Formats: sequence, structure tokens, C-alpha cells
Amino acid sequence: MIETRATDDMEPVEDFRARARAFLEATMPPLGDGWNDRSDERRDRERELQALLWQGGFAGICFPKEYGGLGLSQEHQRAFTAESTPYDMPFSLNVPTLGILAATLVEFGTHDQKLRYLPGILRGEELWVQFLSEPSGGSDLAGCLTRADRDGDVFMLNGSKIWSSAAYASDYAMCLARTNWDVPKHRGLTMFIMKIHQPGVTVEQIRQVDGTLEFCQEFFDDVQIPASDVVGEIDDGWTVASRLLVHERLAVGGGSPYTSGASFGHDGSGTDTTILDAAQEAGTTRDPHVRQLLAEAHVRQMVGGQLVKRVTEGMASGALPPPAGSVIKLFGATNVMRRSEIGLEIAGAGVVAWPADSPGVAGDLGRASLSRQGVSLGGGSNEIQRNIIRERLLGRPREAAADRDIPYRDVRRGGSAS
Amino acid sequence: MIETRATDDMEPVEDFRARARAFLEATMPPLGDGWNDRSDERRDRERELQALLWQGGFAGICFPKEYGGLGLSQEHQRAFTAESTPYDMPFSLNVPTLGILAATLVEFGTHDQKLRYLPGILRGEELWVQFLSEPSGGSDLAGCLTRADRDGDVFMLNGSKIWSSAAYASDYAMCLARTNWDVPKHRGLTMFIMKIHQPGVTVEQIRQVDGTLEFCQEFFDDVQIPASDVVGEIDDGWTVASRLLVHERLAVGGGSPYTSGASFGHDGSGTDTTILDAAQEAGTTRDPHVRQLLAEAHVRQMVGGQLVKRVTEGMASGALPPPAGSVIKLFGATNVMRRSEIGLEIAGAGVVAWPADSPGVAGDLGRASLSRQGVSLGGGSNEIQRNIIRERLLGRPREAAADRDIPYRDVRRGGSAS
Amino acid sequence: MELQLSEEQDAFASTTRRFLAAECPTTAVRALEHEAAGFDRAVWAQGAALGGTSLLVPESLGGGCFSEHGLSDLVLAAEEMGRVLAAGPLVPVNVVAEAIAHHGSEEQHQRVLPGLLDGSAVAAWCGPAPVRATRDGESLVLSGRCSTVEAGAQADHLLVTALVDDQPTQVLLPADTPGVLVTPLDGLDLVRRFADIDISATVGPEAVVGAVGDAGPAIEHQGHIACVLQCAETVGAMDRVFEMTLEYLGDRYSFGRPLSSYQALKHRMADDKMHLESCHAIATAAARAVAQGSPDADEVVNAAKVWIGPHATELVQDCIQLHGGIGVTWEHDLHLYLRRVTVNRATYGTPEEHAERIARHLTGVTA
Amino acid sequence: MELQLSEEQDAFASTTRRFLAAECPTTAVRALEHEAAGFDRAVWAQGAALGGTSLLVPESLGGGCFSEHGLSDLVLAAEEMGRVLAAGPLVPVNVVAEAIAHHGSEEQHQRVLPGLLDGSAVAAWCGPAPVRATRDGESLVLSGRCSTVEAGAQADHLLVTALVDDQPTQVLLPADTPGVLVTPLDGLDLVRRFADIDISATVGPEAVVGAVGDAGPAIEHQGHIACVLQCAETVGAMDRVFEMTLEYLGDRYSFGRPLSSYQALKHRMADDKMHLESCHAIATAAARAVAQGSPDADEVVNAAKVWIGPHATELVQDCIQLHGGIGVTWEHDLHLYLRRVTVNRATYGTPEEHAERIARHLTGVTA
Repeated sequence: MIETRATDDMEPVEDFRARARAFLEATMPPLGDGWNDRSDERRDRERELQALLWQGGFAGICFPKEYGGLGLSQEHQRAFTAESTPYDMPFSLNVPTLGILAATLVEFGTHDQKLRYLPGILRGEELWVQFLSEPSGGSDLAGCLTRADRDGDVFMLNGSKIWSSAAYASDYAMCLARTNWDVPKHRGLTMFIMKIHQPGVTVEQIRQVDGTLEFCQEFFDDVQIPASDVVGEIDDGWTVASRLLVHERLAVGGGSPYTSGASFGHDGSGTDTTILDAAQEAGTTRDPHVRQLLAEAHVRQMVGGQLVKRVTEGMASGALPPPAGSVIKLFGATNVMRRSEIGLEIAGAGVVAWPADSPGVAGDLGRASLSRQGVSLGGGSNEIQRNIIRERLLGRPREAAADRDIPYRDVRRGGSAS
Repeated sequence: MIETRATDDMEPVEDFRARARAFLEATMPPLGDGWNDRSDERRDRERELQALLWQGGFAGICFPKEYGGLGLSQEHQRAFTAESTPYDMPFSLNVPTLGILAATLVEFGTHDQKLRYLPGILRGEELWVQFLSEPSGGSDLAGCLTRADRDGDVFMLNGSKIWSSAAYASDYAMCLARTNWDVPKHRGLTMFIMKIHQPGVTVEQIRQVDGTLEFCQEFFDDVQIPASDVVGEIDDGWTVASRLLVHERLAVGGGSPYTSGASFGHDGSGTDTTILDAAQEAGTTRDPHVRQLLAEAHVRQMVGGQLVKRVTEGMASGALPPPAGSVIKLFGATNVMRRSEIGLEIAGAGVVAWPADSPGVAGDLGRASLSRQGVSLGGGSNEIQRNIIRERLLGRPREAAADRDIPYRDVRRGGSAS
Repeated sequence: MELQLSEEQDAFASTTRRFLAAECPTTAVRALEHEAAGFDRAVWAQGAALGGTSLLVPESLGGGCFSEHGLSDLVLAAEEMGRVLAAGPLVPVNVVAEAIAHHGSEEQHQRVLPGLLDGSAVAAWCGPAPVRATRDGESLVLSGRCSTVEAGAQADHLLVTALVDDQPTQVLLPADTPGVLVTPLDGLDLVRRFADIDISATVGPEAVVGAVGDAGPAIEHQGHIACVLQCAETVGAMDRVFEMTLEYLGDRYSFGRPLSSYQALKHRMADDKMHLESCHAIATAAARAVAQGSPDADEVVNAAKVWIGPHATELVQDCIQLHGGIGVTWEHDLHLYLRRVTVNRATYGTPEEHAERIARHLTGVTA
Repeated sequence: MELQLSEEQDAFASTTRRFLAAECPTTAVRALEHEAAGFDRAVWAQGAALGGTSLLVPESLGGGCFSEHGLSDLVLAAEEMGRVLAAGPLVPVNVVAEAIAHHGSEEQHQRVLPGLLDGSAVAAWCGPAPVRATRDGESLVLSGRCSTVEAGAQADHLLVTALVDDQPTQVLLPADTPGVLVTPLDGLDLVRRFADIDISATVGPEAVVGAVGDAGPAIEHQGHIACVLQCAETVGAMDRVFEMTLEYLGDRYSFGRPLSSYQALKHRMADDKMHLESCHAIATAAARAVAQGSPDADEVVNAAKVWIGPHATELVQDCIQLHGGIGVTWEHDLHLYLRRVTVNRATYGTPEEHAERIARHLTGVTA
């Protein structure tokens, strides 16, 4: 469905690969240690890296030509990505900006919207983010309470969103809001393009257990959005949001045609090397029990890699339907949980305490274990992925919902809205 | 609730203990290897052992005096059980006959029923069994399709029951049947005492994966039961069945006042000794990984023992409500599953094949693993225990049921009735 | 299984499936329980005619395959056999045929391959664990035991590993060689037969496969093929069991609702599906790596075994649980699947042994 | 916690709970994050006045308890402290107080116990791992490092294990003894402090606790007390986290239904409840066995640690998952609980070390 195959009027893939190789070697800096930073400096650096791709004519390989892309196929993109592995790349622009929001814009945006927004994204000038989750909503994205009230050519938004990645440092958001309260919940939503830094929008960074401040909560107080920034149809925002979520699972899994450069993912339990290093630090690499654990941790990474390959290829070819992306997402999350457990066991007493400011490998594993569930929650919790696998991939009964087919204003919404 | 405390008009517990010790030493054979047999010979042997208890005046310690019991307290029973550990005892009479069926009869039987049936049970002459599960019903015991139609003083039963233990070798059953189809499912059931070996009752033994033929399926073809053999009230059989299930969980967990002698349980994964023997057979007792597994298996048994003690004492004192029994049941079953997995890992290649008819310890572990789920299914599946824990022990919402509050004849009953 | 097959592979898989459905239903497996051989030689020969024993043998020697690498085709057959638990010595016959075809002498080709390819003869692969060998002039004096050899008592030919001057060497023995004592074993699987083989025999140089002392890489490759086929079979069995369970849950009602509507069961099926797909993924990767002779073949094969072994038993046990009481009866086929995956888990190296090999790769040291 | 308490125990537990609720809310824990000591000495002294440091000391020495065995009372306090994550060196102070009370000289009693009992002084237990000791006339020359000592930098007294002529000996050192170098460490828990202690000091015979070379059983007993208290604290933390999660799931609606009505979540809560009860059961058994000096005390304590350590982190992580995104924020208290149980899991012996001890009991051989 998203797969685009190379056609005869395109530059042959191998020619493109050769050009890409030369460009990368000449232009891009080598991959260093900092690629996995979530700092503001790194984010600025990645905007610059994206600009380098743009200037070299290698940004937006699968994006339409008329909006600044190259209009090439996923085979071209894969060739480029394969060639790019030795180099530093704007990895975090892939998710969410390119792989999720730009992808959704390509699919649902008007010609004007695409003309206006896509080139800026491809130049690295604009970071995008999705405003879907709400403080009271949990996994129930369609149970959206943020309201958008129309006043002529303008919508007025009030409410709050949460768990957006780096919204404080981003430029635009796609924001889901309720425009109709008299219809069942999925049918009264609209998706908007929202400029983040404008009057009425307050962004607060949320301190996570691991000390990061990347996730944000936003408060909307009479935020004005022109009707021309509605994505898709009014009251049909759930269609847009659903596809956005498909793009998200694809992009997170590394199967999106719109992302460029290897997809490393952020593995809360540390890499293989970390776990192995901890065993080496503890002097236990010859212990048969530790060896079984090291092997398991490594095998999990290998299996995870093969599963991503199988599922993304299957989705690209149509052999697997889009919900298969949930299999990757769930596997990745369970992998992080189990590998974190292995890490704790191998780190042993090293997780408890360490000389000031030098936690060492064991201390790192201990600290990483604190936020291990993040991967099982963000981008759709494990529970939601399991529902999707069972209901949409295996096609079995939907979970009973007490809010189906009744006007949303009549739905019970419970106690602890925060 | 079931706990009976020693009172001043009873023989002092320590006097009773001394008498019991003398009786046991003089009368009961020492505990041998065969106690865990499920053979017919063993069953006959246990009838004889029960008769010895009866003749010695030690049968039915907590049963009422007027029906052949001793009318003593659970403290007396515990003293007797503690003294009895070196001796062979009628272990399998405890479950289901004494701990489940006789216990239910004590609670719901009429004076006449108790007079007629309890002494025979205490003499070891009558084995009882419950007829609750049905081939089409799974865990939904109240979704009973066996029908009982009244004709004057007699009920005519038609239908089928399944998963009864050793029904072919037993004498009486408590059988749940539907007497009213025009009320919601729990309100149209009646509990009957059924003589098993009578015209119209066909008992078939079911071959299990482990080769045993203990479980049975019964077919009822116009089986006649006099109205005097109704237990509890007509159409109120679910009350009786519910209490029967409480007695079952208690008895299986070793917390019943009506059982005598240590409760060993039947552990599909083999005892500690088996797993340790397998490691010894494989020469791996010094392997640190195997040692972690051996320790885990042993710790699970220790924790299981302490949990049984905590929960049964808590239930006896009223500190924990009856549904707490499900915690023991579920723990025991998950223990069997995990210990079976440990057994497979320690047995290694030894599970594959063996010299004719001598599987050895490793082969035994392999074969035992085949039926390991039996413990997670029999006596209420793990899923049912989890529902009970969540809904009745933690008091949270009941699972939605599509068959509540509608006449049972209108309930969907699905495809694969066998 | 690979999600995308070539047309030829697709046709081969379909033909195999139809053949197995007709000739090898689980009732046939049950009927073979008390047969000494554990498989039907006539059916085996038909399967051989469809390609089941010739895919790893070059066309020039009477074999041939559909795609670039015969192993990529053969795993399709193995997976289909796993789905129905078809009986027959797929692993040993193919491993030995591959070994003889690629390393055997012309005399061995002519003597052994035709029978293996047409299904009239059976070979046993006695594995990497060596018997002792001493030289006696041109001859080798072999002594030792090969334990738990698949199809050991059904085999006409035995491919034995021996240490000659401490160097691995492979020797092909007729099963009726004097001094070879085959003891059939009982076992967990109803039809897969194993035997212990005690060898105390003198063999001439014509028995050696390849060069004396030079068989190390070949033996490792044979082990890889065995594991790849076994993993494919196991994944086929898992796939079928999962399918049966989905059907069962959809058909069956409890408390007035289909079992498949209970969220706790739904989530377990989702986890099982995830594990099933992950097993497909790593099994496929292992087949590809061995077929293509990738440098990481050993690592991927080890990973496949480490992952699939325990997940297979776990998934089948969970499916038994989801079936309720009927799942632990003799009458239901689930235990046949459980037996097969439990045996597969523990043959051709246990998961723990394969994990230890991974640890050696990772740490660079031995335990 | 035991399901049935005596009246006195019940009163003690309630008083403790009320005191902790008033003085040690988690906001207080957060406020102490950047305090070097990690606890408030005034609050600690109040807790000591309630009995928190005197239960393992005989009445004749200023202590006293409510039931037959002070440890059965003290675990109640430990569990309550776990429920609120109260800060303070409960384990080291009580372990050292017990050791000095039962094995110390009269001089040590008078010098050390009053301060520990009224909360004005703190002691650190440097654990069973010994430093080296050589004799120098009547004196002992100590040298070595004690790693990751709880409250090491807050302690006035250090109870150190030393090997004298290869025999375990305990030595009580003032923290300001020349040659004792205490290096405070950073760590996972916000308020529980650890330090490395390097010792290179000569001490006179008055520093020895009990007889030289004779401390083996006492040290083992101290280890048991530490584990028992730690397990009680961990179980208290688990209990509270489980309670919070039940409340959260009941209050929160998703898709128009309370979260607590989703069967998949219900089943996980049921499993968590089962694990919680099993942890209570084995923690209680360990406390009882150590209090009563049962011959199987070591085995039961090892079992408690093996079981509770990983189940505690697992349960808290699952409860975080059930809380959704809020569960991994700094603002929510869940991570404070996770930090505590993660640290407890890895102190006073890891689960793997305790499992190895069990294996030694079981197999009769060492690894």
C-alpha cells in the first residue's frame, strides 16, 4: 500500500546508490557517540544534518516531487539508508516529523497544505509532533476532550494534550479535537495543524523518571486555528488519526518509506554491549548462568531484528496488513522489559550505589531499568497493541466498549482526570 | 466460618493426640511408595485404611457425632494429621469424597440424607464424586444443559457430565441439573444425589495424555432420582454448587477440616527429588546455571507451602474470605508449569528417548511435562481462579456476561458442543 | 515460512500440503504408534518422489531444487510436515544425502544416493559427537557409542563421526556392518524413532567420506541443516496449533459469549501470535543464512534454536490451556504436537547448548 | 505481615503507621533527596522513641519488645516503613544494636547502646565480607575495603568483620578512628545512602565484639536479620503499590468503562495479588524462622530473598505499566518505590547469591 516500486522512468537504483555513496562520503560527518542524545543541542545539530541532505538533493527520497521530495521508490530509500550507516544522520527527524506527521500530511493534506509545509520539513526547518493523548484519556485516543469550536473561518481550541515528544522544541503539531459532541465519539473529531508557538498555547515539560524533560503537556486557552488548517474532513479526524497511528507503528518499527538512515530505536535496557560490559565489569563472563543470560539478551536482539524485517517487508508487499506493525511494537517493548531484567541480574549489587557521578555500566543498567516501561507505554501501550493484534490482525471480536454508538456527551468519563 | 475451636466439653487436644499416636502406631501401616498411585488397587486399599480409622474411632474427626463423626475441633484434626505423617493413610478419600462431597452434605443435607450417607462414607464404603462440568460447558458450570424433569416424586435426568474423577469406581455423585429453563441460568438448577451404578447411567473413562483413565464422562438416559435425594432446595442448586466449590478449593489447598492425613497433592512436574535426581543423572549439579534452576524449583515449593499455610490459616480464622482459596490453587498450578519447564531444561536431551520401558528420571520429567496443564485446568481453570481473585477477593467488577438475567433457553450456546 | 515465495516454491509447498493432507493425517500418525519403523515406507517413497529427499543433492547426481538454494525449498516441506506431524526421517535422510552428494566418493554416490532419493533406503546421521578411531594399516578401527540417533534402527546407512588422530572424520557404514549394534529406544514422540548405536568395527578406506581428518566444516554444516529443518518443522507445528486454537476459541461459547471475546484470552493469543511470528522470522533467517553460506550462519542457527525450542513448548502448552480439559486427553491431537515440539527442542542440541555457543561468540571465552 | 497479630503488636503497628503517616510522607522523602544524610535525625529519634531501634535489645540493656521475639515486632515497623518509604538506617542500626547487645562487652554496651536506642547515634553494619587482620601484640592491624555499606557515611560506629588467623571476628570501630576513610556514594534510591569504607587502622582488644575468631554464627545471624527486615520493607512497599494501583484502576475510565473492568488487567492484578500474598507468606516465614532460631532459618531466609527480590521489581514495574504514562514521570511516587525495591533486591546478597546458597543446601556440593 505504501510500497512504491522503482519504475522505468526513475533513476536506476544502483546509479542512485552510487551517487548517494559519493554524496554521503563527501558531505556527512561520520557516526559518533552522540547520535542517541535527546538534548536540544543534538536536535539543532540534526536540523543542520537534514539541511545538508536537502542541499545535496537527498532529502525526502519517497516524498512527491512537487512538494520538494525526490519522488523515488522505497528501493531507492533502502539503498540510501544502507549506504548511510557509517554516517551521522538526522535520526530523530524520522520519528515523529518525517515518518509520522509528514507521512500523514502526504496522505491527507490539501495541495496547498503540502505546498506550504512539506518543503520546510524536508529542509530541516520545521519539527512536527502529534497532539493526541490527553491527561484523562490513557489509551483511549478517541475519547478526546479537547474541544474546537468554530467561529466563522476560525476554530477556537481549549483543552490539554500530553505525552508529546519535544513539543517545546518543535514548530507544528497535528492536534485532534472534538468538534461535535452529539455523535458517538469517533465521529465528532477533527484533526488540525497547530502552530505550537502562538498565543494561547502553553507547553510544559514533564520530568521523567530518567531525568529527561522530553515529553510535554500542552494547555490550550482559546487557541485560534484557521479552517484552512483542518487536515482531512471536519468531524472525520478519526480517519486521519487512525492512519497517523499506522504510520507511527511503521516508522517506529523501521518500515516507513519516509524515514532515512538506519532506525536504531531507543532501547531502554541498553545495548548488548552494555549488558556484556556489565558481565565483564563483574568478572562473570565465564559463569555458565551469566552466559545463558548474555546469550538470551543477544538472541532477543537478533530475533527482534529479523521480526522487524519480516513484518515490515510483509507490510510493504501487502502480505501482511497494517495492524501487523503492532507485532513489532509489542515485541520491542517486551524485549526491553526482559533485557532490563537480565541487565539487573547481571549487574548484581552494582545497581545500588557508585562513586559520585560515575555509575559505571552496572549503575547505568540499574537506572535504565527505572524507566523501562516507557517503551511499553509510549506510542500505544502493550495492552493496546495486543488488542490490535487480536482484533485487527487476527480479526476476532472487538472489546466491549461502553461508549459506542452513544452521543459523546453522555459517556461516563470517570474519576481521576488529572 | 468452618473453623471449629476446641471447647471445654471436648477431650483435651493433647490427650487426643496421645491416643491418636498410640492408635496410629498400633494400627496403620507405614507410609510406603504407593501412596500416590491412582490405581484401582490403591483405591481399594484406601477404603480398607479408612475402615481401620473407623474401627479405631478416628474417622470423621470434625464430622457431627450423630452421623458417625467424632464432633471434635479442627485443632484435634490438625493434631491427628500431624501424628499421622509417618503412616499410610486413605489420602485420596480426602478429595473429593470427604473434603468436598461429604462437607457439602454436612452443610446442605437433610437429617435423613446425612443419617443415610455419612456413616457409609466414614466407614470407607462409599466413594463420592461431583458431576458438575459438562462437555459443552467449559468453566461455565452454571451453563448446565443436563436436564431434570419432574414426574411426581421422581426426577428424570438426561444429559452428560465430564471430568469427574474415578466416577467408574465410585458409588455416589452430587449432580447438578437444570430444572427450570425459564429463569436466568443460576436460578434454574438443582443439586441431586445420584447413585452412579444404576440403569440409565453410562460411565466412560477418558484416556488422558499421561495414559491415566481416571477422568470419566457420564451419559444419562432417563436416570431416575427420587425427590428425597435433592440437596438443598429445588432450583437453588447453584447455592449448593457454589459452596461445593469453596469446599473444593479449601480441600485441594489442604485447609479443609474434613480431611485427614497430610495433603500431598499431585504435582505433575515431579517432586524436588525428581528434578535434583535429573541433575545428578546428567552430572550437572555443579553447573551454576543448573544450580540456579534447582534453587528456583526448591524455593517455589517452599513458598507454595508457606502460602498454603498463610491462606488456609487466614481462611480458618476469618482473616481471609473463602475466595482466597483461589490464590493457593493458582499458585500451585503456576508452580507446576514453571517447575515442569525447569525439569525439561535440566533433563535436556534425556527427554527424547530411552531404553525400552526405562525412561529414567529425565524421561519421566519429559512425560510429566505433557500433562502439566492438567493442574491448571482441573478443579477450576487458572482463568477462573484469576476471575475469582479479582472479582471476589479484591472485589472488583464482574466480567460482562451475555447470559445474565435472561431465560436460559434464550442464551447463545455456540458451536462445538461435543 | 518466508512471506513471499517464488512461483515454483509456492507450487511445491501446495503440492506438498495436498499430498500430506491426503496421506499423512494425524490419524495415520496414531496408527503408526506401535509400528517399529514409525513411518510408512510406501508413503515415504511418494514423498521422496515429490522432492522430499532430493532438494539438497545437485541435479547431476539425481537431485535438484526450485530456487537458488535447495534448503530454501526443503524448509517448505519441513514446515508442511510439521503442520500435520507427518512421520518419516526427513532430517537424517536429507543431511546424509547432502553430505554424501557433496563429500562422498563416486562409489558412495552410486551405492547410496539412488536409494535415498527414491525413498527406498534410509540413512541415519549419527551427529557430531565422535567415536574413537585408530588406524590399522589402511583401515580404521572404530569404537564408541552414538546416542539417541534419529532413525538409527530404520537406517540402511549410518554416517558416523570419528576422531582420527584427533581430527574429525566422517565414515559411512552399512547398518549391517559386523560390530555395529543398534538398540532401538522408546521415546516421547509417538512415531519419531531413536536408537543407540554401539560400534566396534573395522572399516576400510572406502568407508571414509571426504578426506580423513578434514570433516570439521562439513559436520558443522550438517548440524546447521539439521537444526534448520527441525526449526522449520517446529514452526509448522506451532502454526497449526495456533490456528486450531483460534478456531476453537471462535466456535466455543462460555457464559453466553464466544471464548474469543474474553480479553485475557485475546491478549494471550496476541502474545502467542507475536511469538509465532518471531519464530517464523528467526527460522527463516536461519534457513537463509545456511542456504547462502553466510558467515554468521552458526550464530543465526544457534539463535533460532535458542528462541524456538522453549517458545514452541510454551505456545503449545498455552494452546492446550486455552482448549480446556479436552486439551489433555489422548483423543485430542494437541498432545501429538506437544510431543513433537518437546522432542525437537531437545534434539540436535538443546537450547542451552546452543546458547552456550552464542555466549562463546559473544564473550570470546569459554565457560 | 502476619495475618494475626497480638493486641500489643497490633497497637505497635498502628502507632507506627500513624507516626509515619504524619512524619514521613513521600513528600518528606523527596525533600531529603539532596540532603547528605538522607534522613531527618529528629524524626529518626522520634521513631526510636516508639521502639524502632530497641526491639532486638534485651530489656536489661534498655530495649524490650512486645512478643516473645523482638524480630517479630520489628518486621511490623519495617513493613510500615516500606509502605511509605520512610527514610532512616533501620537495618544497620538494629543489626548492630542486636550484635552489641548480645555479644558486646559491658563497656561497649554502655558506650554504644544508649545512643542507638534513643536515636542520637547511628551504626553501620559492614557485612560479612571480611577485611584482613594481623595481630600486633594485643592489637589488631586491620586493612581492606568494605563496599557499599548502608549508612556508612552517617554512622558513628562501624561493625566490621575481620579475619584473624582465618577465623571470623567482629570489631566495633568509632567512625572517626584514624585510618578509616569513608567515601559516600551516589545511588539509585533517593534517600538510602551507601558508602565505601577503606580501613587501614590498628585497634586494641577492647574493639573486639565477642571472642576473637568466634563470630561466624553471629555474623550469619546478623545477615539473616538484615534480610528479614529488608524483605519486610520490600513487601510493605509492594503492598502499598498494589493498593495504589487497585485504586487507580477503579477510578479511571477508558472507552467508557472503568479500567478495572478489563479482563486482561483483572488477570494481571490477580497474578500480582498472588505474588504479593506469596511474598508476604515467605517473608513472614523467614521472620518467624530467624526469630525462633529454627534450624532451617538460613534456608528460609535465602528462599525469601530469592523469591521477593525479583518479584518485587516485577510487581512494581507491572503496576507502573497499569498506571500508564503517569507511572514513569518524576512527579508520581511509583518510581520512588521502584528505586527502593530495586536497591533492596541487590543489597544484603543478590537473589542469585542466595539461590546459590540454596543449591549448596540441596546438592551438598559447591559450584
